[in-house]
Amino acid sequence: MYSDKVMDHFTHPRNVGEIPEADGVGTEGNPVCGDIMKLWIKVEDDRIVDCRFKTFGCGAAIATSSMITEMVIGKTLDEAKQISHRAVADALDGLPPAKMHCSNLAADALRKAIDDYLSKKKGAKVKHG
Amino acid sequence: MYSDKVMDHFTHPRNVGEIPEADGVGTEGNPVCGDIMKLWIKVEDDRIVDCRFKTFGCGAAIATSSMITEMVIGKTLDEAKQISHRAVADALDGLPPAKMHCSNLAADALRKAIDDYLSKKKGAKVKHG
Amino acid sequence: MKPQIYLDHAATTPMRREVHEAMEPYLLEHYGNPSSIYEIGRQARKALDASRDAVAEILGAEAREIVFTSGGSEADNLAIKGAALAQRGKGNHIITSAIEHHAVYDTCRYLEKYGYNVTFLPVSAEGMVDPGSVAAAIRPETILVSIMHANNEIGTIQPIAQIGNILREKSILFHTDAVQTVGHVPVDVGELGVDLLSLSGHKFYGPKGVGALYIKKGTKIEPLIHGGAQERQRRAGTENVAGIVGLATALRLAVDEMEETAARQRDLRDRLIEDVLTTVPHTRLNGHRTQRLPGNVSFCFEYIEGESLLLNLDMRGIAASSGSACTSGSLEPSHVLLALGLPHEIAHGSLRLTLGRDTTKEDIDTVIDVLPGIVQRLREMSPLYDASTIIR
Amino acid sequence: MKPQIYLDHAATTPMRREVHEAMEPYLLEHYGNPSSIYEIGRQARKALDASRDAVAEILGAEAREIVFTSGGSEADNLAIKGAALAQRGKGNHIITSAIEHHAVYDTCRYLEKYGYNVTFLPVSAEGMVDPGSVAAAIRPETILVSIMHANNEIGTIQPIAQIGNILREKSILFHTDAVQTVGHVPVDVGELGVDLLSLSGHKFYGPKGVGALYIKKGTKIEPLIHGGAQERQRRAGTENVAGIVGLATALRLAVDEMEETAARQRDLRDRLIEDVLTTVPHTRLNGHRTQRLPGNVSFCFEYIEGESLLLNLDMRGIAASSGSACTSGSLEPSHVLLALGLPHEIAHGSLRLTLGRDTTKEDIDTVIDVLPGIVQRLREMSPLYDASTIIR
Ligand SMILES: Cc1ncc(COP(=O)(O)O)c(C=O)c1O
Ligand SMILES: Cc1ncc(COP(=O)(O)O)c(C=O)c1O
Repeated sequence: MYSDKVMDHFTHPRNVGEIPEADGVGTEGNPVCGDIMKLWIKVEDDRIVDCRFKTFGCGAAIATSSMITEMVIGKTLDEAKQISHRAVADALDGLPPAKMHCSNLAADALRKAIDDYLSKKKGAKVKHG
Repeated sequence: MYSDKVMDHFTHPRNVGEIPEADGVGTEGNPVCGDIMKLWIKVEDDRIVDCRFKTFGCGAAIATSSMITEMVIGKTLDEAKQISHRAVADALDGLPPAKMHCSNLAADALRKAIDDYLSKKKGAKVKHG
Repeated sequence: MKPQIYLDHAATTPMRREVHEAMEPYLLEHYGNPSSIYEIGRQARKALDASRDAVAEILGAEAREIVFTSGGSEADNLAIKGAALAQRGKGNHIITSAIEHHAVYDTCRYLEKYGYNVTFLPVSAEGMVDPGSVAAAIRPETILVSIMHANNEIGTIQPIAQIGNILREKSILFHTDAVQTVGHVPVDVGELGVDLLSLSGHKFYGPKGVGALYIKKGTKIEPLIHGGAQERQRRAGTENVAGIVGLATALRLAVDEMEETAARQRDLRDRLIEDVLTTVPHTRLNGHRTQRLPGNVSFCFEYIEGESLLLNLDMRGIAASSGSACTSGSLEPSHVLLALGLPHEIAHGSLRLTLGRDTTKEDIDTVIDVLPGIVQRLREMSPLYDASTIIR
Repeated sequence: MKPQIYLDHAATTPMRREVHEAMEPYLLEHYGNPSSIYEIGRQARKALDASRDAVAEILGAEAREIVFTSGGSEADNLAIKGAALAQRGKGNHIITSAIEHHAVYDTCRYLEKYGYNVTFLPVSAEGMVDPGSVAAAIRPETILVSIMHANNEIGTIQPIAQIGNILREKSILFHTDAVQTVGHVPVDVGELGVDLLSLSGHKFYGPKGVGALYIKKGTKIEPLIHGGAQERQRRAGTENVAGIVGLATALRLAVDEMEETAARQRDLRDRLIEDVLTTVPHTRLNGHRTQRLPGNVSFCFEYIEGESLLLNLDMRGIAASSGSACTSGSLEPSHVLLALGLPHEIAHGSLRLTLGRDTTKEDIDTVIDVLPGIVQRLREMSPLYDASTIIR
């Protein structure tokens, strides 16, 4: 059902956990649907230097979460924002059709984390400005 | 499906043929239903001394025809008339439920042959009387 | 005790050893439920997928257009009820023929009770449906046409592609019951121009109790069996994995050797037909002389009745049938033979001999040897015989 | 690769060798169509008759009250649609429960589209239907009650005989889906007081793709599959002879060893339940503590999701399921778990372990050994976990 890549990320998820003093946090999904993903980022010079996740969900949800953290670390915020749903699924050598929504969750959570970072930064600027 | 007795009478039917100068003839059934039975009797002193048949029909129709000729030869007309549908079937160790109507045909053809004989006799009497 | 000469391949066929071998692992080791996500379920799922691919490819279809069923009858019912119910909003008129298998015929009769109008098209004396009559029967409210590919009793092959052409531009669904043709003559859903096509495994040396329905993509159909999400929600129930594997294996084998088998059968068939027609007087061939299934021979012997003929043949080791095996429980003569215009008493005297891949020249010789005597003996017992020979 | 520990016997069971042996002759030598009158057809007919007698005797029924189908789903559909359509004149109200298998549940939903009104009775937190609620739901136009004998997900056994008593004097048909109980606990149609009862071969070590419906004599039912005259006109289609022989053989074997197997399974089941509940915090048992199938264990583990649990178990050689195998394709949590009153996120964390006749103490030990670690690991990955443990 799942590709070897999915199973690899599911079995050995990368970057599980929280970032205590994260610069941005994003949550996507809801427990009713059976998938929730929470993603923390650390940003330096507009570049994501660390990214961690916690996920409640199926194998695909865990694997896409893990995958996106790997894809995103080292990227600039602009590059990171451009990671599409499709790209996450492709990086995992595909997902079963019924599970495609899981790759949306991961990309959406990332976007929310970036937005969170940007709004905090703006808030900080405004305060200091 | 059929008892050994039915198959025996079907394979080696007794008394097949016509009686050229029969005292009575009876026909029952019709080709639309797929079963027609014709039965000839020879009567001496109110006793059936010979009985022959021709049948167009299924295995059960042929077997019941054969059976009834055996049952009837040597019987008085009164005895012969009392041969029931059930009795023919029983003498053959039973018939499949769907084939029970075939035993009716044989008994009914016999009754018609007897009636034919009786009405001819009456007619003869009337003529000569 | 095996009958020496089995000539009832249209009723059912002996399963091939290769088919049994292909099924066996799925009866025993790989017993998983294909809906399960663990390894043993995935094995079953893979076998299902591969079987679906194989059937689809052979029919010129896509895998997702194939729905596995419990046989030809279920496929026919699903096609007709499923299409009729799903099109309720569009119309209530169905066109079919007077010689369909009961699985189609009775289903249409049933729908009449629920407000559908059904036209049962007549056929020619050879059992042919005239494509023109299909065109003429179309009404604005026509939603479905169902014409069988080849008839199971008389073997006549219908001009399905021609009918398909007539229907192609119209928004009328076209179903064909191809239970007798799949695995025996080429069947390609595109060439036939059908939206729905039924087949059954045990008619081509596969297992009993498994069939399939081709449903062209985009075709709306209501399920017949509701429940689990199997078969893309079109047919619920834990899949008969071993049966499906058997069906696909049997179909592949049948198609691979189709040309050769069909040619051999046609030769034997034609010899049987000619020899019987010349040696047994008052005999008619049912069905079309050339547009017929390679293995089908169907006669009516006047003045005698079919069952007694069959019993006599069985005693000589020849297994055959009279009309459709499915209807042998009934007392009515076959609706197919009556639709050819045969009178009842002649229809009762029908004999169907259907050849298989193992049928030999010797088998046919034996039939030709034995049959005239049996017919003669029964005729001599028949009260219809004398009279008629005199009349003629 | 066989999973070392198969704990999904409610999804399907491995077929027994003895069953395969009983089937084999009917897959190969005795290939005749049971409707045929010649010897090889009669052999098949005899096997069919003997199988029907066996099934009938075990259920306390008469042979003619048994109709063979292609599985549990078809039996359920035939029972419900067949009874509903045949009673149209009498009324249009059906009573069922909120925890039926999809083959019943979806069929009832489907009938709603055709003018039937359906009451879906709620169940207790343990998944029990209250017989009083059945009595209370009866209306003058009620024609059918369908309550499953035991639930496939949570194992709760329903008070069918009590409901049967309530309905006994009324002219309301009573159907029970006994797919999970037949072959596992005693099932007698007379004691249960039912008119219709569904079963499926592959749930008791028989073949997939074959089932049966008990139809009490005198019960009017419209066929689901029209066509040939098989099964006394109640189910058309060439019979799956080998499958039917397999079903009957498997049922006989299951019933013969039922008492012993059930006792052994109950012990293992109770040990598994107790050990997991004590070693894994935030775990709930689904279903009734004692009125449950001998082999059924069903948990919800809070804060985690079922599929990832299953994948982890599969990697450790343990095959299990989350909710019904049939519904694993869907994203919605099981309607059965929701009907128990569980919130969605908890229903998502369900695990069903269903024991079989070969399940050993060692198997259960392994599960008890492995499961807590897997649950813990997934919880540590879950964003719901920390917060909630703090709240508690
Ligand atoms: C309670 C219940 N009813 C019906 C079914 C359907 O049976 P089948 O899969 O044989 O169609 C199942 C199993 O899937 C079941 O557990
Ligand atoms: C033309 C045709 N349609 C449908 C069927 C029904 O197929 P099955 O017996 O597999 O249900 C048959 C055979 O019995 C057939 O010959």
